[in-house]
Amino acid sequence: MSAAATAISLSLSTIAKTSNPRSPEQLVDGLLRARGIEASSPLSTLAMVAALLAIAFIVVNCAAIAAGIFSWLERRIAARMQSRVGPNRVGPAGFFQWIADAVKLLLKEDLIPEGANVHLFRAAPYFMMVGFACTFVALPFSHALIAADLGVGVFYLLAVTAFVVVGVLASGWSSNSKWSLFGSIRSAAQIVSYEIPAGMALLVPVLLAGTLSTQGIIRAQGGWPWQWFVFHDPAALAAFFIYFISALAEGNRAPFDLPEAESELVAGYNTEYSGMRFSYFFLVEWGNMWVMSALATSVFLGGWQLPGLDAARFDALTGGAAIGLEIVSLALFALKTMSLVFVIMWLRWTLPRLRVDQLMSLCWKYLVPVSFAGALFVAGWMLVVRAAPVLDLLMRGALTALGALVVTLFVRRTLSNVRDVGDRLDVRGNW
Amino acid sequence: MNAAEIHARLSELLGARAGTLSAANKDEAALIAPRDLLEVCRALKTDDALAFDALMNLGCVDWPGKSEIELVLHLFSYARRHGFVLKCRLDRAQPRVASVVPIWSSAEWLEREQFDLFGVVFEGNPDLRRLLMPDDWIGFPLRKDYEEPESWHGISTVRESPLDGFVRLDELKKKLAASRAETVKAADAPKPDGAP
Amino acid sequence: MSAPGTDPSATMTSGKEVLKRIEYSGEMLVNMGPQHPSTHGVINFLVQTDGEEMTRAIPEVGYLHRSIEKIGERCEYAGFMPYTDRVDYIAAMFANQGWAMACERLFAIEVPKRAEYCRVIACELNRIASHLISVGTMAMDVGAVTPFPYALREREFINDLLEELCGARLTYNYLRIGGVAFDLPDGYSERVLRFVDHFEKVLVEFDRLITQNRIFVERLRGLGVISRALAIDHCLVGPNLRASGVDWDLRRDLPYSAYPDFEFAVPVGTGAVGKTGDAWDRFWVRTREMQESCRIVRQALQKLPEGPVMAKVPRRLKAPEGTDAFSRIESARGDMQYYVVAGPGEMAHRLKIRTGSFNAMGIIEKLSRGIMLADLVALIASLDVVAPEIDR
Amino acid sequence: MSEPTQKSLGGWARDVSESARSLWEGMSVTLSYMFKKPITTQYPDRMPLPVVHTLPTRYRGFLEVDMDTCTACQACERACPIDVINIDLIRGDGVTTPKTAMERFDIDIGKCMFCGLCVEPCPTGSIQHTREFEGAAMAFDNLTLRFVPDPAKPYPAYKPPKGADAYPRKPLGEIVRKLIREWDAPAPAFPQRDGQTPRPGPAEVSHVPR
Repeated sequence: MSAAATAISLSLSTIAKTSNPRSPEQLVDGLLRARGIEASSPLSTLAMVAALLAIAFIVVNCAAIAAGIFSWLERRIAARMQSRVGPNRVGPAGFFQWIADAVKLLLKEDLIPEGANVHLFRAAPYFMMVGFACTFVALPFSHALIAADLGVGVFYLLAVTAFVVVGVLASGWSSNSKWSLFGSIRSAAQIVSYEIPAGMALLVPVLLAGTLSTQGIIRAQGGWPWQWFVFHDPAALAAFFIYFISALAEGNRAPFDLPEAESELVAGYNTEYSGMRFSYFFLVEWGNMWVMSALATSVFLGGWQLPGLDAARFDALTGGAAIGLEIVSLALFALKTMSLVFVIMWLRWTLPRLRVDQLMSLCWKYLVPVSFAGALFVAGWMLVVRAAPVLDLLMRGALTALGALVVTLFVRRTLSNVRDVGDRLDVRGNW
Repeated sequence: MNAAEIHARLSELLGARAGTLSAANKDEAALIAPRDLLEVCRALKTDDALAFDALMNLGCVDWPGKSEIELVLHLFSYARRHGFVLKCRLDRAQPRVASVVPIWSSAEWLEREQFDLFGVVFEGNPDLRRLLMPDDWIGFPLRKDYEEPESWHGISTVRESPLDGFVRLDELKKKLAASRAETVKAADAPKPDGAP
Repeated sequence: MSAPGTDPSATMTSGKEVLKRIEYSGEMLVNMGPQHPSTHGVINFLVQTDGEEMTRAIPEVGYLHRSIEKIGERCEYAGFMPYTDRVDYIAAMFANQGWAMACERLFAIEVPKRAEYCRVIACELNRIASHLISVGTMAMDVGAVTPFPYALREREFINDLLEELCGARLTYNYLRIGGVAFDLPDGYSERVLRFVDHFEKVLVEFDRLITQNRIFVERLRGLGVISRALAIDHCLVGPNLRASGVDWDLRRDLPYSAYPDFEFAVPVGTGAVGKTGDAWDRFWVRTREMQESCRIVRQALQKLPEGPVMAKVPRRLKAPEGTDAFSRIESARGDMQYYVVAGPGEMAHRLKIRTGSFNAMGIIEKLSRGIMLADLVALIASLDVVAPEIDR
Repeated sequence: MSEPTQKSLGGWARDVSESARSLWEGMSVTLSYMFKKPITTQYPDRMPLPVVHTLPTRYRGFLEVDMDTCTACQACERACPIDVINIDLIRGDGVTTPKTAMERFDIDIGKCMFCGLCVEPCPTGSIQHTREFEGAAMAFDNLTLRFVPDPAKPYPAYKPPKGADAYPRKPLGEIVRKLIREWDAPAPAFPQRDGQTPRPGPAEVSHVPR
């Protein structure tokens, strides 16, 4: 215990001392230096491997816990939106429901249907888990909290999220069930198609920031809304929506949940799964919400940037102020991401599902042309802005004001909805 | 048009084949010969004044006493807004009649149902097989002399009632009396004395 | 088995031979049902499909066959009333009324005016409840889950009202031959009016949530188009028929009960978003019918006459053997028909129930040719078939 | 299947704007429910009142017979379409024994469909639907209500006083609440027919989870 406490205090002091440990590599390096161990020694390599394993463990568990909590959150939010109560028995407001469910699923029998391709059937959930957990490596959580600030961050994220489709395909095909096969084939077509608009939409912030690194893109933005890339110009705004829609489709979320459309395909690719393997699919689905929202927050909504605090000044901070602001930036990032997660859930409980042909036509006829045009527009706009910087300020201001106006009108509409059916506003009742 | 007028028009078209109209107390029905059914129906549908465009209901009634199965067709015309009833009597041993599917598509399922439950064969129905009962069911359940089998594929069709499990009360009382007589003297034999 | 000529094996093809009958050319065959989440009860569809595009779906019914017609032949006329609840458990009041009206015709019983009004109020509330299930499940089948709880919530209010009226929430057994079982309870009309006022607002909200939703409209427009002629040929009834542009409502055109006293419109499909008679029209007609039902309920409560709710009915109901009666009522799923033939004693000799869902099922195979798999569930839902009503 | 159609730029823009509008409307409706009290109530322990007290008076729950006012007319037995009610009468001489008495009044609640037809012909209101409805039981026999507990002690028929329009009746539900057994209670040992093996109670049925 004492050793752990020493290690934690040592690492915290190291964080405080080394002004910006950008990566765990640097962190481990700093820790070893503090102990007087040279970077070239074999002990250092061993320590690095151990540290990476520890980080991997933390990342996977963070992902799983986030997914678990989202499962609770989604059920509560869905219940509220449907005028129901939702799970509220296990723990305060039913918060520990996800743990209870996980325990239940762990104890359930792991059924494998006759005629299934056993090995692939068993492996498919892990494919999905791997593809999903890998994304957490390059996702920034705060100013310093990132597992690895990769130089090809956005590219890496796009690459590993596509790995999920392998799991979906494998599970659907290996189940030896026609419904599962339908689901997996739908999923393959869907994810492959939506990669294109998603990639093109992400090109816009990459263009604006001039880097593929997620931290680099966040640093290119600012803390105030008008400094975010989403309000940079109309094309960036469109790119944000295109990315969001494509991410929904890639994550198999409603209204694009065709691969597991329960009213059509029973449960789609996971029809035949049970127990813990079944829960992996749902872990991935809910965890993916965090991934897509965090990425959207990073590249469009200013990430962890604190209003009024320049990234360079943040880097220069040391001591207690650095740690305090680190936590604030973490909270801000989480808040932004959670709002997007909420929107994803909200959409799911509002919209009907698209049909396959409509899904494809939405992608190829609407999103792909707009995203290409948007990327071109941004490139042109950057040239214009370079010539007349005042236009940049005007455009950002106008778009931010528009956003504020839309939100205000929407809130008023919602309040009038509450009044229309003769009910009172009541947020506290029956939690 | 009321039933009498419809029947008059039908007689005009088909003569004696239009059958006889029943007495005017309930729903009047024309009783026609089974072999004329298709022709009568076609006339009812195609004639402009009649224009029966919908077959509402098609049912059979089993009359084992008369040894016949009565086929009842309820027709309706959305165009003219009047209804009519056709009846024809089929031989109970060999119930066969022409299908009216070529005239009204809705007859397909209605005829399948009657085939299923009465065994009436509708010649010309494109898909005449059991509808409600399992494919390998034997017999026609809505016939009056049908007896339900005790089991089907090993599944019992009889359900026991908790009320049957009890002893008949007079027997129980005899038994009670006997048992008490053994232990108690005969003078103390129980008598039903009302309130407990 | 009575006669040699009626041996089933001689004339019928077994279910397995369906496969031989269909022009099977290597497509995938999927059993959709009887445990599929969106087949609305236990119905099986043998789906022949080439990827997402279907060749056809062949309905196989009978999983919920409880031989209610046979029971009707072994039950006294009055004692059969609870069984009619089970014919269509989503709109049991109509099944009650059909049976009551058939018997009243058979025995020439005059129903008191107040009883007719009670029947109208109960039936129209039940119609709203039934349509709510229909539109809610239809929204759910195309993937929108939230309208369904909203619809169920409103249905619960109606269930509460009907429970107060007759003591049960689902199998009402409220009507009797010659009237109704109970008069309206005290203060009932205020509570019904309060619900109706509330419900009309909710209906507007419901329209905004789902009826006008772009994805919903896109999913349903031009799907399963039933032309006027096809609808009549297949004898579709009720909302399905009206959605196809046939301006026909029994309540208005062949009035029964107290319906001539009320003013209401009959919504007819116009093809507002696609073609007349498509799935969206059927959905839309149901939402409008709920509105009209609200109007009828309101008028019925206003005009409610005084008097008894039960006619003088003879203790023993008996009619000469072989006399028959036929009743038609506009149920939530359309024209529901009872054909009853009196038996020698106090029981019917034969009872035939023709329901709306039964006819609607017959058309599915025809409509399912060439649509997509996802559309099949929407098509089934749009026809509003209810399994117990098909099988009885 | 909608066939591919050529869309003009205006139609394309209309699609987008209509989608946005329906999104706007739909999402504002669902969001508004976030700020309203849920309509569902939590059964049974978070209700403001016990459920039985929230039910309307006409509620058709378990049947109950007040034997003190039963006239043994058997109207309910005749009215029942599914023979749920079983009444056995004995006739006495009217001097030492009552003229009419009931040795047996059984109602098989497990089969009852709660239609209420038996209640209507009852001349004294002796048989009534209560508002009790919670009666899940492990054994079917638990659902058979015996209103004459001991066949050896028959119940005399009630003779309604002339001209009376109201009859004394125990509070509704009191009798049946005593008769309904707990859901995991063993099946009652009713006397069996001679030579018949007793039907297994829940203790003997191995697959029933205890």
